[in-house]
Amino acid sequence: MAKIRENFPILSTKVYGKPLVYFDNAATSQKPQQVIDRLVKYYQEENSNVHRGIYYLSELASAKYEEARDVVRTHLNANSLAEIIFVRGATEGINLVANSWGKHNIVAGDEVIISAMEHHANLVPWQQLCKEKGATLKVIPIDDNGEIIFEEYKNLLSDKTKIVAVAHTSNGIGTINPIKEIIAEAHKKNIPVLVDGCQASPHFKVDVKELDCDFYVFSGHKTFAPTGIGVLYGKENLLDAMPPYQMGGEMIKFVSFTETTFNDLPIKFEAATPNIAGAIGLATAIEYVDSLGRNNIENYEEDLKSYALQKLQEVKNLKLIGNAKNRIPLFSFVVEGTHPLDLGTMLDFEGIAIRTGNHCAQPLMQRMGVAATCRASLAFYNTKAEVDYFVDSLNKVVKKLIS
Amino acid sequence: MAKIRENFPILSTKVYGKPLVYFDNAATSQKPQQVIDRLVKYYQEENSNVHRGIYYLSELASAKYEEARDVVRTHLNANSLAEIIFVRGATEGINLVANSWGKHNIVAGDEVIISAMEHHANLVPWQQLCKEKGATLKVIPIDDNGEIIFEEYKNLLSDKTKIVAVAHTSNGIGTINPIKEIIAEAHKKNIPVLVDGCQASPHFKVDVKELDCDFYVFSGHKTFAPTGIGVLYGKENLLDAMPPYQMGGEMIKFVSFTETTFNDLPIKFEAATPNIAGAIGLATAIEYVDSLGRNNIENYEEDLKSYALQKLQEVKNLKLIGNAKNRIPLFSFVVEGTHPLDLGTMLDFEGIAIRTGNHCAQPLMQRMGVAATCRASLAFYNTKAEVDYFVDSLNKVVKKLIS
Amino acid sequence: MQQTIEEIQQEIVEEFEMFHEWQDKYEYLIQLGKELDPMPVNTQTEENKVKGCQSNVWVNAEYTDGKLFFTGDSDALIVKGLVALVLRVFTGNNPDEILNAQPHFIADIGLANHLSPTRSNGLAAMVKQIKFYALAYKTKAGLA
Amino acid sequence: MQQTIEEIQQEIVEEFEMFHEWQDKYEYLIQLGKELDPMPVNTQTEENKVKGCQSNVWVNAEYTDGKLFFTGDSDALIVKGLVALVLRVFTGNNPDEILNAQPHFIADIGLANHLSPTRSNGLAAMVKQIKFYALAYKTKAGLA
Ligand SMILES: Cc1ncc(COP(=O)(O)O)c(C=O)c1O
Ligand SMILES: Cc1ncc(COP(=O)(O)O)c(C=O)c1O
Repeated sequence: MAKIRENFPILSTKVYGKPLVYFDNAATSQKPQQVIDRLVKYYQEENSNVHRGIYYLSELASAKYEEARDVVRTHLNANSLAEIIFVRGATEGINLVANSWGKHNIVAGDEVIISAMEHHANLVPWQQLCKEKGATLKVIPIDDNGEIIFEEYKNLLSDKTKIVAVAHTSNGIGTINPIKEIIAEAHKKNIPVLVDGCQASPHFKVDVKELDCDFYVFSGHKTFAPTGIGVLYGKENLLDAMPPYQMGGEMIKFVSFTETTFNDLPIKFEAATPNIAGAIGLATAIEYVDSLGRNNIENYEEDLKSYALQKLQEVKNLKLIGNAKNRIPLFSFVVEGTHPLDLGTMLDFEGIAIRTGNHCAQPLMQRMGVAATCRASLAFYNTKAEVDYFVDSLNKVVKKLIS
Repeated sequence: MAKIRENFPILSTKVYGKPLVYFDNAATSQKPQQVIDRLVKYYQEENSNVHRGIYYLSELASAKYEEARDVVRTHLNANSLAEIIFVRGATEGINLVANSWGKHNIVAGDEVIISAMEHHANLVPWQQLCKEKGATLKVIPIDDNGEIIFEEYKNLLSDKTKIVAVAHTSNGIGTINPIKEIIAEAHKKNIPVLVDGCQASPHFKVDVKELDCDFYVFSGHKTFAPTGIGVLYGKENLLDAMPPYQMGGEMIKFVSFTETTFNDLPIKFEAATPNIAGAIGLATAIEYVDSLGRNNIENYEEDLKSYALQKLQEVKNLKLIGNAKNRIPLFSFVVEGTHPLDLGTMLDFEGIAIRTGNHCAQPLMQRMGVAATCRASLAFYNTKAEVDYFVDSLNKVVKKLIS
Repeated sequence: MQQTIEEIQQEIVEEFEMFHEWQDKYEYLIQLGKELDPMPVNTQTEENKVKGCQSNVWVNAEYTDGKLFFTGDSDALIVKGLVALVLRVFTGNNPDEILNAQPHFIADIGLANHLSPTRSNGLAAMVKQIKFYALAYKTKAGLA
Repeated sequence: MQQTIEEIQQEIVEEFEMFHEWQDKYEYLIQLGKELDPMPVNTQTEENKVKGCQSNVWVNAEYTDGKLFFTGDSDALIVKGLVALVLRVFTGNNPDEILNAQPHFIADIGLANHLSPTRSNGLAAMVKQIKFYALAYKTKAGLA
């Protein structure tokens, strides 16, 4: 573990003279030196534009970029490279589907199903699409533990339902949804499912073939990769039938002033010069985590999660928001008599980075009966010692605020 | 100059054992060590998500990100930070305007004016918009030198014209357009103008206030900055009136399942976690070029351009495609009896990187009467010695192909 | 005699200079927050709400004998401490004095730089609300 | 006796092994391109055009005595050299021989890795076209 932490230079920095305890991994993850080095190597030795050059550097960069796509394909167990679209991040991936697939397939009277725990990124694009088309947004309710009520979900599915868009894992309360069952249920009615995997991909391996999801999105920056890169996976037949989203140089085969022929997948959806370094960095991040062993990480996180959960529950007046049986090491909570903003601010002085607020999931907060929470979200490089320090600091800070 | 070249590590790499001569700067530029170092520092010391965190690192990253916006604002001489939107690149910037502004303002019967020398990125979004809306795309013709025929442009402007979208500088043939006059002419009829500055920003300083352009876009990766970042400048009143483009976490003020209130500029158009490192790297690139002195660079490039132009014209059977009086050091050419693809391939073995093809400007190529060209595009880190070596190699390669 | 806005700002700056660590300055804010009298719940209205804060902030004004008296509150303690400072600076002055005052204590304490953009916007919003009240009552008085 | 497809591929691989530098291999391709007889202009038709190349490539087939004879051309010399190789490998064989052949010489020479994706797609497209002709004539012959 000490060795893993050494791979992340930022973890040994100090904040107000205290060692940084970074518990805001759900917002963005830190990057291993391997990823940073890969960016440096790219810019120092390989940088050039992809796909069109016939010279050495361009072929090199193109090869690395396409290799990165293949690393992602393997990682997700997708069928083909055509199914892997590089985007800026999850938000862009969802917007792409809502626009391209949505505008093509949704008409007045149709229904789109999301869940009550969606991040705004997997809510507002569908809401706006429905508004534009005269369709209806249906919301799968959740129970007090923050788990989807499956029976209600089943009841929502109907002939009017055109797509289901749901988070693999909630960024607000940490619930891991029964995504495979959700998909299977929708598929009984031939309804495609988009999965927002932002909070899943940093924690466990995703197999799109096993899930049989139709679209899957995640953000690189939350998965130990650089900012500005993410992935949209889509089944080839679906992507193939979709019109392009953005228009530009790369995604074009032939153009005159009167007409345009678009390129094949995946380039059809990559209109511009892509974030080449970002894609290559993402592949390095995936390979780095693979090198640690996905199983090792899952076991380690499982242990860390139980430990943190137990420790948190011992804090006086602390109320966990969301109590799903199946969860990631992400804990939303409030402490009676204190405001999350005050807690977060004072914990900062102890070197601890947590998030406070509504976590871009206002309707979820409302459902859980809070305006805001503190959220501590852990990654595989966090430790029990950090959890101890965090809980001690929390107790200390609460005392100051309440006394 | 030797010292400047040392800032760009890739310029001292070798290709097939020969020193790299990188003449494909119009496709993408190389990055100075200063920019690379800045990325490293960001990921090693500052990385976290922006705008919402209340802890030290998040405030640091937010401050750096917003400082980067201010560097861009100052660089472009824009009025306010609200006018600077970070996007992936020029293509996304144009798509954003075509979608958000375009969908809002264009109706059947309207006209959109572009020029005959546009990159596909500033052509296809408008073409598709017109198609969708039943509007008409009008094209400013160019003469045999590759210059806009101003009188014809004036004749195209009418009450039906809703927007003019033109390149500041052509990526296909190097022409610098009389953009200020183009804008002034459109403004006489109150028509807004979008300027594609992709090939201008790497060569000279742009002052949006002096130009009085309504929108200006450029790509970071062509301006010595990282991949995956770019800028859309828009006049505040225009941006303010435009609906959001992508929907997501950042650009939202309040959301329930039934309605959404959007955030203020510039965040309204930055829906997702942005390319934070990219934006900061872009600011560093701008500061780096500033530190060399914009005037020095312009003078140096002017000299290099004249030299290269003269040397190229001495090559037997070489025909320059595009011969504008006002141009950047970008040269499109064909050599009688040879195919650009063969020239490019064989020059590669000499270590020389040039581009061959249609340069994502098929209609321009058609107008100039060629299917493809060789394009050598120079930056301020290129030298006369490289030009000499290039011309010698070109002669040698032509001989091999023709004999 | 009542202190001027300027004098109070000076006083606040000196108080904060006693603390050398940011943490201590924030603990002082918490202290101020705790000490601030809660605002009558019936004045925690939508109109008295200050826009632009992560937490809820209310500021109310009462106009007596040509002077404005402010009450305020927040559900977050540190923010409440900020409210307390703002009230202390501005309360008991006439509209012109308030409108002419520059709230430089925020910058002088260094809070402007240290507060997250969200919160420094919140602070700016509070001051704006205060000045808005001043303008409103001045106009009213002028019309009367 | 005519060499088999396999024998010709072997021969080509050996020829290319003589060159140790990529540059030399490409110059050899240029040489082959120059030596290839130009295709009659009237066979440079839209149907004979091979899709997927940056340059223009045409491949034509003629069926005589159960065997296919290919001609081809390109406006780029290096590509024309590639055309020459492909024609040489496949020409003069019957449809079944062509359909069963694996064009492994491309990989063996190392060209597959060295060619830019654009051009290796182009090469794949040429082979595909050749096999398409073989299939077409086989079907035709079967039907007759
Ligand atoms: C569940 C979920 N979906 C979507 C997003 C949006 O991701 P990004 O901002 O990288 O596009 C996030 C990140 O906050 C998230 O946690
Ligand atoms: C004139 C011009 N416009 C637009 C673009 C598209 O830029 P990007 O691919 O970075 O979005 C380019 C780059 O090739 C260009 O040269």
